[in-house]
Amino acid sequence: MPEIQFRQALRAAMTEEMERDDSVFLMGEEVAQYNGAYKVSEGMLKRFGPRRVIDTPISEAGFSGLGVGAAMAGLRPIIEFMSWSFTLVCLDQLVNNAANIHYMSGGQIKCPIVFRGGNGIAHQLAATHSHRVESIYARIPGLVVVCPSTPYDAKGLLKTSIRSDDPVIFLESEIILSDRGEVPDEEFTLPIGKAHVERPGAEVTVISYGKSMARFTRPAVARLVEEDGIDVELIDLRTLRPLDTLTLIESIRKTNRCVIVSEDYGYCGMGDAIQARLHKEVFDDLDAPIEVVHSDEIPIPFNHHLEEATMPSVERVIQAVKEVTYR
Amino acid sequence: MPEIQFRQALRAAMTEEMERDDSVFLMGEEVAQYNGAYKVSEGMLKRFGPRRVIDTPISEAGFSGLGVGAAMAGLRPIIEFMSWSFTLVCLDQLVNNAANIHYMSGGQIKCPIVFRGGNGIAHQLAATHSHRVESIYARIPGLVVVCPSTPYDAKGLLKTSIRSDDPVIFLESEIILSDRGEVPDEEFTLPIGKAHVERPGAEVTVISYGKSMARFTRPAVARLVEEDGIDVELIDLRTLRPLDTLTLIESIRKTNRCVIVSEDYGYCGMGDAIQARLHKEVFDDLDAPIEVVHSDEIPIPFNHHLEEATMPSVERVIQAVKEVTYR
Amino acid sequence: MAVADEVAKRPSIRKTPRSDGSVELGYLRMMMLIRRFEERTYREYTKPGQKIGGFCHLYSGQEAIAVGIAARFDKKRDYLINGYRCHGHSLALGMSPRAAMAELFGKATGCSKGKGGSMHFFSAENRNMGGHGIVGGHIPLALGLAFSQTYRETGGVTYCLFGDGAINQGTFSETLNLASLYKAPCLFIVENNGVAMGTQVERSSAEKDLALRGSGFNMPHFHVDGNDLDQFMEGIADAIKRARTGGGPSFIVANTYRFRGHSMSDAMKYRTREEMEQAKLRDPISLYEVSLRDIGLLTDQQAEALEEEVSAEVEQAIQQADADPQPTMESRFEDALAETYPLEK
Amino acid sequence: MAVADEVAKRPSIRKTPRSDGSVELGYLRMMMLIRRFEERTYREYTKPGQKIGGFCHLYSGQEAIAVGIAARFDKKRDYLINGYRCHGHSLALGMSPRAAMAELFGKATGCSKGKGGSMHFFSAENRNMGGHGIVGGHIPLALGLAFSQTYRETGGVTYCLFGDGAINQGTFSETLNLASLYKAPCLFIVENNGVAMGTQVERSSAEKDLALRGSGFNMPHFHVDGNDLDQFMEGIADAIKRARTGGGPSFIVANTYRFRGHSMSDAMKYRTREEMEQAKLRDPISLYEVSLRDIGLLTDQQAEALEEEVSAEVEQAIQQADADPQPTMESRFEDALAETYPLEK
Ligand SMILES: Cc1ncc(C[n+]2csc(CCOP(=O)(O)OP(=O)(O)O)c2C)c(N)n1
Ligand SMILES: Cc1ncc(C[n+]2csc(CCOP(=O)(O)OP(=O)(O)O)c2C)c(N)n1
Ligand SMILES: [Mg+2]
Ligand SMILES: [Mg+2]
Repeated sequence: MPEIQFRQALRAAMTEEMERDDSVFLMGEEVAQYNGAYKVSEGMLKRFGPRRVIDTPISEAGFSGLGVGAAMAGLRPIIEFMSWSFTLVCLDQLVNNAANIHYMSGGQIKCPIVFRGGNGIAHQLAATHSHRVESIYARIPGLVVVCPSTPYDAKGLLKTSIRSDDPVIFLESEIILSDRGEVPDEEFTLPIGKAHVERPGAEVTVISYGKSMARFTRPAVARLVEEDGIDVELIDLRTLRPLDTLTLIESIRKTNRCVIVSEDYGYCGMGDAIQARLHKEVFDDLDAPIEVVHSDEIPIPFNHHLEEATMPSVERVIQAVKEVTYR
Repeated sequence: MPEIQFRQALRAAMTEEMERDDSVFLMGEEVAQYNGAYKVSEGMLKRFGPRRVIDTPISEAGFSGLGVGAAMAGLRPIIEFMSWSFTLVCLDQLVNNAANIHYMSGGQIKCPIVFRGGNGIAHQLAATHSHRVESIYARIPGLVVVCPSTPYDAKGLLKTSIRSDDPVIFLESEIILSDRGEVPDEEFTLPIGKAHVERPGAEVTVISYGKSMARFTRPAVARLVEEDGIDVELIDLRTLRPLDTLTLIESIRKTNRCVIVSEDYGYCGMGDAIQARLHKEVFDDLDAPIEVVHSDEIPIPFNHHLEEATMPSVERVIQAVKEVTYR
Repeated sequence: MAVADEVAKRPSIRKTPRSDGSVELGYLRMMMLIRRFEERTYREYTKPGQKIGGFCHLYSGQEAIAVGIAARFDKKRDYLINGYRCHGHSLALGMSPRAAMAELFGKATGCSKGKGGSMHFFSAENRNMGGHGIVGGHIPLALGLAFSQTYRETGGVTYCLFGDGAINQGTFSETLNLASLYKAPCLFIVENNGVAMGTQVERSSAEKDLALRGSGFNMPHFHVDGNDLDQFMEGIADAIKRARTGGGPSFIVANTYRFRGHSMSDAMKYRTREEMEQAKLRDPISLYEVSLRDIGLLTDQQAEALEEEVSAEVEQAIQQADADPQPTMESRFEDALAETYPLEK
Repeated sequence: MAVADEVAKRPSIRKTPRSDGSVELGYLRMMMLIRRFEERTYREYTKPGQKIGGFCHLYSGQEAIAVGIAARFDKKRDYLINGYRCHGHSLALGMSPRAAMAELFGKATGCSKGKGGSMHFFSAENRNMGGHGIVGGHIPLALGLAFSQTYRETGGVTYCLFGDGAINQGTFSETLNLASLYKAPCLFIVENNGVAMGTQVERSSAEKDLALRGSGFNMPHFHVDGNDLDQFMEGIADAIKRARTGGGPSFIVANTYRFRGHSMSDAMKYRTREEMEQAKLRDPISLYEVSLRDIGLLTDQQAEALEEEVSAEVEQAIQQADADPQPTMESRFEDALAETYPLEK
């Protein structure tokens, strides 16, 4: 299988779906002539022309709402945000319009749209540009929230997201856009709403997603297995809403121990939210409290060292796993 | 002590603080000439004049940002939102500006501002007007989130909120604005960041706040105590951020059982968030999993019966308490 | 007669009937139907044992705008989208009074299955893309609808309606700029009833001439009379043609007046009796009646007959809606999502 | 000499010096200092062992605007607030190059203690209310600062700066309307460098004449030359006077050009070499130098001496900032809140 970058996988998914279906189009700041702020859409303007790859002014509320309206009319927009942090200026369009139209119209009007872009902490962008929005959107009935951690997943999940008749919040990360991974040339899709048991194991369940999976969790688990001989079951959530609690519960009933890793805050954040969905179900099965590894509860500082210290890390994950396994 | 309405208590707090400090002013849609959409500010224009009680157009981002800028300059604005649901159009002003200014300026610039208004599900306002925003704001470092459940608390907490040098998210509820309660005429304030043990008890800890406390939890607990003889410890959170975990943990270590009641959603919502902060701390003390009573995970329907069924209720609370106490 | 004086003042658009009158009587009838529907809604809302809950914004006084748009609406390819004051437009575009009233009653037969309520009437069938509760929140959606019309080259037009208060939301100007850039076939029509809740336009807009609020976007921006059906239809005709033929959007201020309070709880202390009486002289229904009489298209008898007809229609709708079933408790879990998950596709 | 030709073209504002020249040389020196600071920042950012991280937006080419405002700035009562391209204004208002560079290096001695970075320079002392990273997000804050000046009757003015891209955010028009309604003493100044990241104004604004974007708010709206210091200062003088004396806000388009890419990673493929060479002819520093020479206020030697001075100053700042301490790890938990909780008050 060819190895390609995460950004190329995203591009391939969009390109294939746009070739398959004329109703799919891509819109966002600098997606066309500039070839994408992070080069995800490189070459797409050339391929599809300005009817389907469309630059916008810096009007997030305007163009995200445009997407919702176009979806209501049956098109299948892909709206790129330069950063999910910028969606704080247009939350209403996603949370009130995209999420509610189908429900409030009594099922008459669908909203097949994908919103995508970089989420979370990148390199030294400071508090305003480092928001992790997953728990904000995953909280909202009517939305689907997807967060891939590998190029393979990115392609398979983005294709399904584009085909879904529901509004999908698709969370990428600038930090892992250059990551490489094997992705088949042939057509494939991955299911939304299914977690992926990446490594079966018997001693402890470790749950993560997205960049936290790629940067902190996966390397930590590799070391735990190799160096400490801990038989970790590693689960990549892939979808944050609807959450595949079944797979998680099954795993914990087997391992009796669990660590969740997320770059979101703890309080009212994604890790805590997942923990809470499990608490009652596995209450009698747990040999140790579920441990959540998360970012410090502070605005994200600019300074490189402080920023690093604020985030989860391989070490923090290892420590948490050792804690719940009493090593 | 005189009995006054919740709205009168809010008005009294604002009036007293405005008399005490010229830098305090009130701004929002219909707060002045119309006397407030829900009559909270009735008579205040007459008393303080248009310099300090100020009507705005429907520009939430504009006037909430105005408040933040004025606070940066040392004034102490009270910004009224007709509904917290409408703050989805101006989230950036609260989450990026109000919350981050002090941190990002390295402590140079303070932001003493209170944002207040009705939060949560009122009567048949449907999905767009029924948001519960507590978990959205309580997630943000740099913000303080307060949510009173009685006229007494409303007055004492609002006064402290106005005096705080931090941005305070002050959550009211249209539904309980006419509730009456005893409020002393004399000057008093209540601490922010302290939960209130409203009824000490030995068998189960019940935690709630705001309208959920007033409408579902308090009446349910009264019945549980009277009719079922269950010795409930009832705690009113009063402040959602910073959360007074100490008081909660202490209580659960005593009762070994806990129910949390919140009108927010479960997943990524307030109830789950509180549960998650407690899980590890009381893991060895719990005789039953912590139960969270929350709203159904759907957009809020318009129909009266469906809306009622979607929310927590006295019955749901009673059932949850019986479940954790194995009655 | 005072209304006749008002009619006499207006620029004469035409003096001779264009048809046998059936079209014109249809317009009149629809304005009457909307008025009756709203006034009965008021009664249902306020009478003991209240059957309607939540916010409820009546359209009485502004009927000429909804009916004028519906008259120009191409049912095959146009779209309409609106704020929360959406009963009138929904009826004008063809929603049955029963589906409308059933929605107000929260019934399963309501236009939104009882899930949307007064502020959220939808009819995909009528290409009515809904009433929307967040002030200004739907304006970008209109742009998206119009964008789809260009994308698919349908020749369709989107009518986007909102209040004079909504122009102060950022979405308004973001959308106008985008619409003009993309040459979206959209009519942005502000129903200027002079007040947003209790705030007069003079206190909400620094620029008193509201048409100028559309001046920075390189698109036509102008006033039309929102009470006089003929003038309104005439006034928007060019903008429609322009939009249909690739000329892009227009910003139109339709000046009108609302006879009722903002919503049900409004004591209207911000208005004087004189102002209201003055406004009644330009009641769109009376204006149109007089003008039809003037050109011999309407007799007193016909007018009365129409009144009775719409009255009966609304009464029947109320009875039916009343008898209609409540949605099942389980139905509240339906429609949150369009797909079933896990989703493979 | 090409720059001289450009100078010759400009309307003559004055031909004789107003002072002994020290004020003018101060302006020139500050423009040079900013330029040198930015160009050295570019080197520090791009050289191996990169000491600066994150987004970094340089001000080279736009110096006349920052310096022109600083020249008019009343240090006792005015405020300035800005977007993320904020190094130049911070220096012009009096921030030491060391505090600025230390912030870029993330040091404890930085103007924001290493917590804000390039986009978030603050100096309360200089009444510089910060650089702000969210495009358009700070515009309402400017209104709040100006509101406080009216509230307290200080006679102060707030200068709000933002880019040509920011006018497409809803906050822009919401704020202009509110500012005009409340007669806030605020100058809304768009630094129109013709491009937002890679999007030219022609592709972001449907109205090509950006001044007209301020036309619907009942306030003065006009262009000024943003490269020619004298013209810029002259151009904003009336608006300042107006604001100080209760006349309310103005919207001002200062036309300029940025010499560097949007931020560090920008390949600038959207620009031609000719365009850039043309722009260099109107380099604000050269323009001002030539004009000072013309009226006998500047000699070649003086110019060289100034260059050397600012160069030395910036080098020293870099060395100091480099030697300055990292913030302690614990310091990251400080400043999230101003109070300690539980809070009784
Ligand atoms: C963003 C937002 N802010 C506030 C409200 C509350 N609100 C509902 S209608 C209204 C007044 C709107 O007036 P206008 O736009 O003139 O329309 P009209 O009611 O006159 O038809 C207000 C303030 C809301 N629904 N959404
Ligand atoms: C709300 C928001 N959207 C997008 C961005 C990303 N972004 C940062 S600067 C910029 C371009 C701004 O251009 P302009 O306003 O002209 O200012 P200039 O950079 O030219 O000074 C963009 C798109 C952002 N920071 N905030
Ligand atoms: Mg109005
Ligand atoms: Mg620019």
